[in-house]
Amino acid sequence: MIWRRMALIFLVLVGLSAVLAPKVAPYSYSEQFRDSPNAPPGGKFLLGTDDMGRDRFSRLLYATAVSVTLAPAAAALSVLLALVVCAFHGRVLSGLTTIGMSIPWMFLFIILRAELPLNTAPEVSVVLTFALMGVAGWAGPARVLSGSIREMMEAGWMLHARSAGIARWRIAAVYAWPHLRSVAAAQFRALAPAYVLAEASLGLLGLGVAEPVPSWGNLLRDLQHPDMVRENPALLAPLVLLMLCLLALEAFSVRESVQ
Amino acid sequence: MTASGRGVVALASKLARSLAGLIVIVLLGGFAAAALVRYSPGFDVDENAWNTKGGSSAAEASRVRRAQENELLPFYWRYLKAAVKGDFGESESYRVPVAELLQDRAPVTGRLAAWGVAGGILMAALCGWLAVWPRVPVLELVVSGWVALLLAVPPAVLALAFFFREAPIQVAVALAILPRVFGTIRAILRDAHESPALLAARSRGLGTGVLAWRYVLVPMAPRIMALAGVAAMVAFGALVPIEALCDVPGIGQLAWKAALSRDLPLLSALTLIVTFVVASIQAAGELMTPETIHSKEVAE
Amino acid sequence: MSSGSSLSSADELLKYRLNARYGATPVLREVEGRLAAGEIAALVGLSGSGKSTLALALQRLLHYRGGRVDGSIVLEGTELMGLSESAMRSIRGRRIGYVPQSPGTALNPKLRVRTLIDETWSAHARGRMDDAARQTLLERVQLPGTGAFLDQRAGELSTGQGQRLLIALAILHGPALLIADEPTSALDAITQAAVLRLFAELNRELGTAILFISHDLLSVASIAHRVDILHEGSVVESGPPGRIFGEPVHPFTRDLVDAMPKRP
Amino acid sequence: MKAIACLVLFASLSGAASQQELRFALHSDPKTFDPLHVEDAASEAVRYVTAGVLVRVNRATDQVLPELAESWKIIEGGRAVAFHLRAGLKFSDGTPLTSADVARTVERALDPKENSPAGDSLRTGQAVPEVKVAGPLDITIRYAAPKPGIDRLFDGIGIGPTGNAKLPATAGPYFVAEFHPGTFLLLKRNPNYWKHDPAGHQLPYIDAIRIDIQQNRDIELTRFLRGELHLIPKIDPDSFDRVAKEKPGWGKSAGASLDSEFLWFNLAPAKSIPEWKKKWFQSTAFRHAVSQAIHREDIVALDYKGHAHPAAGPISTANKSWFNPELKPLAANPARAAKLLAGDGFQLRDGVLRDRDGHVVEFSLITNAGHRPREKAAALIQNDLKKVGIQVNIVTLDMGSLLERIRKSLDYEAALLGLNLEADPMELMNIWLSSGPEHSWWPSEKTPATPWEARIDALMMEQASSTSMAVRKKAVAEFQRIAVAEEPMIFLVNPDFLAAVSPVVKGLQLSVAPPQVLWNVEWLKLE
Repeated sequence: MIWRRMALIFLVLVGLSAVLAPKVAPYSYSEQFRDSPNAPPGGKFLLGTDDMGRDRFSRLLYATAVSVTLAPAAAALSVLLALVVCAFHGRVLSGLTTIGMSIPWMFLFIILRAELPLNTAPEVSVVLTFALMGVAGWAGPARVLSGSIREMMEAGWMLHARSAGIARWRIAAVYAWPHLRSVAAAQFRALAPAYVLAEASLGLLGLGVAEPVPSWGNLLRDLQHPDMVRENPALLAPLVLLMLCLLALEAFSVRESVQ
Repeated sequence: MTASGRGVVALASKLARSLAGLIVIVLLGGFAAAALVRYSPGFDVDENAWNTKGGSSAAEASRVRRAQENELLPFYWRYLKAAVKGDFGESESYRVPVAELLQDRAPVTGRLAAWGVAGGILMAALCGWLAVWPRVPVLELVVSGWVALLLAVPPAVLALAFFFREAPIQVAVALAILPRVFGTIRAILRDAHESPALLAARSRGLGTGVLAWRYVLVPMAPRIMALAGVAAMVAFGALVPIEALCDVPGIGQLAWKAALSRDLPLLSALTLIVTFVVASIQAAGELMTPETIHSKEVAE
Repeated sequence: MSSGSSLSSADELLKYRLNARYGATPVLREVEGRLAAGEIAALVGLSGSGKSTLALALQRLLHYRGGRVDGSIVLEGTELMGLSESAMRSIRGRRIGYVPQSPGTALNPKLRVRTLIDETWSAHARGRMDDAARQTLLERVQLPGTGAFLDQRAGELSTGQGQRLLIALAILHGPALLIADEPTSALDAITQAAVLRLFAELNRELGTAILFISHDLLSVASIAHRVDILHEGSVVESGPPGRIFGEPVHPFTRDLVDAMPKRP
Repeated sequence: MKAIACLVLFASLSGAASQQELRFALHSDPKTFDPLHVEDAASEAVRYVTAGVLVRVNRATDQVLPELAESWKIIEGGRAVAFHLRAGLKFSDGTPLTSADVARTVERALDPKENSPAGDSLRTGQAVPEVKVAGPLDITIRYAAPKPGIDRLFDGIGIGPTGNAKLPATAGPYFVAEFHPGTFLLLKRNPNYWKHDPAGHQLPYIDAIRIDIQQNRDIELTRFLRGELHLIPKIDPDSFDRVAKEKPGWGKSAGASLDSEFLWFNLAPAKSIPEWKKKWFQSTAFRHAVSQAIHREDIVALDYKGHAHPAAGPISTANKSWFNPELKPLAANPARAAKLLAGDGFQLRDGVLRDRDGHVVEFSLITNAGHRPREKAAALIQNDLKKVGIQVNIVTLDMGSLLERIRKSLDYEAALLGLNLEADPMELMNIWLSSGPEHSWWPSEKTPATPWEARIDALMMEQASSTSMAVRKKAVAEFQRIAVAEEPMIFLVNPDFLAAVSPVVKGLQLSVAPPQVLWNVEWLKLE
């Protein structure tokens, strides 16, 4: 119980700091203090500065705003799409998910980037990138959901509901949803962090969140330099934050599963 | 017709149907990939066109070569015709037959993936056991925390960390798979744990080994097999960045390079293979759950 | 064998002739039967003789179990085999009620009793079901109509309560025909007797015709007006319980009657 | 041996070999071992240490030295060159090398069907030289008009044997013995290499070169620091500083390189750019103002960690022979930038710059994704320009999409890229001739759009057709002056050439001209 409360408080805090980033952050995410690049944590800069003299703490706050809202939104979109696709169950679907899981979606991002006007505001392109991620990621959850739907189709209560003449959509909404909800929630929990990370690797290709807008993904990219971490452990801040958020979510699910 | 004879015929027709489905899916997947590659920007420019030695005539030659592939449908048709004969064309970026590239690299990726899947599932099973069996909430939270930590670290970063510490990358792959199969394994173990059959067996005083084998592993085998399939897909997904970043000369690295250089023949081959693997896993899963189960249930 | 087809009389409710199979395996072969309004007919057969298949086939639900049906089902003068799925849906639950075998699987464990009743109600009726109606319904099947009971989840009910709830759901719209598929097999002897009494009562008070499917000859003897014996996918003998028990004709029926426990 | 997981590979590497083996890494597979078809950097690196050439330009002194040709004469007023080969030359497989091989190589390079990049350098426009064999050791190549640097050209023409083996025999210090795509390649010493040291010892000294394919530069660095690699032929500033810190003296800087980083505006008549923006981009004052607003010193200090020099113009300050010393790097001067903009009708209000018609001044700047120095430079420029009220949108694209935009669709506003160049201004022709395919701001222009472009065309042609060094230098200096005065490309910095070399490698001399590190590979020793 105490875990659950702590997790809740933590998540609320993260959410608040994300929403209030422009008010809370000491500096803008793009402000460059060119006299003090790579400053150590402390003093004027809570977590130090990056190599262009930008305040890491402010960047982390803004990044949190981006990642904490958009990655879960994308995950939710994937799960939602998966549910919609699962409405058409059967062989066609299993083929579709197979194709969906095997084709190189990366090109869709390349195409998006190419079709987007270059002067698109960075915020818009960030949102679109995550939205596309959400769309492209439907196949995984669809496969899992269709598995549990198939199981449900076999259930006695499903047949009974049919024998009572209940409309198909009511069966789906009232009878099936309580069962699917936990599966969907588990998929959501797995996808949200996956999308935070996916954005990071897309960033390497220039398809993610571009300079100078920060995101957990592009802050995590600094971790590729193990030695920089040794010199400045503040680089681990985004990873620690991501982990804590996942843990907090997990604390809920432990409770849920005990129920 | 005897019952067994009918069974064989039914199985054969089922096999034939799933094989046909498999082929259709693989073809469609390959086509979808080829279309995506073909219509992505930068397809008909050579990625090396910037900053290469002089060569406008070489650039021209490369443009002409790519122009031949401009027509998607004819390309795909030609490609498939050749592929049936085992010829997957020549890679644009390596200038080496695709088949040769794949042959060189498949074992590397295969070994990494096999170790990763086996290790990941075993470790996940251990974690799941710790989370389910002792029924200690703190332990459950600790295990969840550990899994969340693994989930938060990008597989590639994990692999790099292992690499720089000169530790085996296979372990990193396994650790990347662990959190992604953990949820399912935990559910399987919980179901097994709570199954009445297990309780009944316990009441008969059976040993732990027998319990684990007969009442957990054997009844859960289809789900575990399905899970292994999922884990294999996770592994291939994770191996692309891992191989690309750690310079492991495997299929994943190949895919990464192929994507960056819009290497149509190579990418088509890779998609055909990946689709085939994914679809086979799917088909195998379907074959393992016999339809006859319902008819019996209802008839009773 | 059942009697040859005669002109449908005014009180004939259901008349069917069916073949059913799963894949290449036939389960029902030319099974014929009829039911008059208000009649209780029992269909008795061993496990695997196709009883549940028939129950589902009559509601045209068998394809959800991977089976195929052909033949004819005439309910209240309407041929059901040609109906669309949506037309069929308006008949299920409204004209045909179904009481399945086990409440453990047939009730969605995650749903509350109230939800189950309301959903069944709104499948064929407009507006909300009022509390009084709910109470009446539950009392009819000897369940408490209290709010506390309504808020229980189906997974928390006892088997007896669950079976009563299933019956309540089946009769909610006052169907002309009730198909009961081994409704008592999961129950203890006392509850079993109570549920059988309940069926008889419903038949008497509401005039609902009941197709009672069972493997237990003894349990149907007390309520059925007529007994059909199903063997290897076909009805082999049909008649009032007295005759079936007294002078069984078909060898299978004889075995069945001989196997009945005798009072010591 | 099949491809091996890298771990196994490293394990096998750490075992000491009795034979001397120089080890380093390339970032991608060489695409070809045919010296005439080399386009990419990796193939070029391999070509340089394997292919035998008639003459070699000494990268340290810029002198043309005899190689397979014992001597040569430039005749007929610079129109022709007559080579005399050494006697008894052999390819690595033992077959003799004669003037017939040279003739076949040159003719193959010039064959239009071959599409040889090496051949492009031999042609003048469409004109093809005539090749005449005068004996087994003598051969003459003759042009219709004088060809500047006619002898130097042959530094880039690797003489190959007959046939088209996958791993062809060579006449240079090494030959390719094994190639495992994506993994490594093994070069072995050419047993028939003609060159001997003064003591009569046959070169090269080092028996073999093992080149690993290593895309990840962090891994390359780690392996270098572990001693698994002997050198990093080109290293980025961050890694250089790490090497300098952990292994003092192992980092080698050649000072400013010939490479340059620059940005330019799209001046082509692209439909995607609104008319008013075209007007800004075409205004020299606007381009100067942008150039003036950029703090090149900050790019040097923050982006390159001090390992770069502010650029002064199209030719690097490091290019001693051709750089116009009158040009000085531009110091940032936002005040002057603001004045230039005001003079051109722009108005700054509330930190937002507007043009005469009230349009907010903003443009997008594309650069290649994953190239950290450029991404960072773009962020710095964004901030600099914000100070004068110009809003810049940075868009990073993968190389394919980027090239599509700057070469084909021309759908972009400004781009930030860099070029690796060689010393000779002949290299600049593709970029600066208005009809050149790599004419950045308007590729393959039909006719020069402005008088200054016409003038640059004329100067380019002049330096390309004269054999007099003085005439060429004058033309090139004038070209640089115009390029800076008009600033169609805004040159930012010339990054330093940085390498890391283990002290066990002896005899290495860093040069600014490529290949900067291994140009005297046959003289290197391992201790």
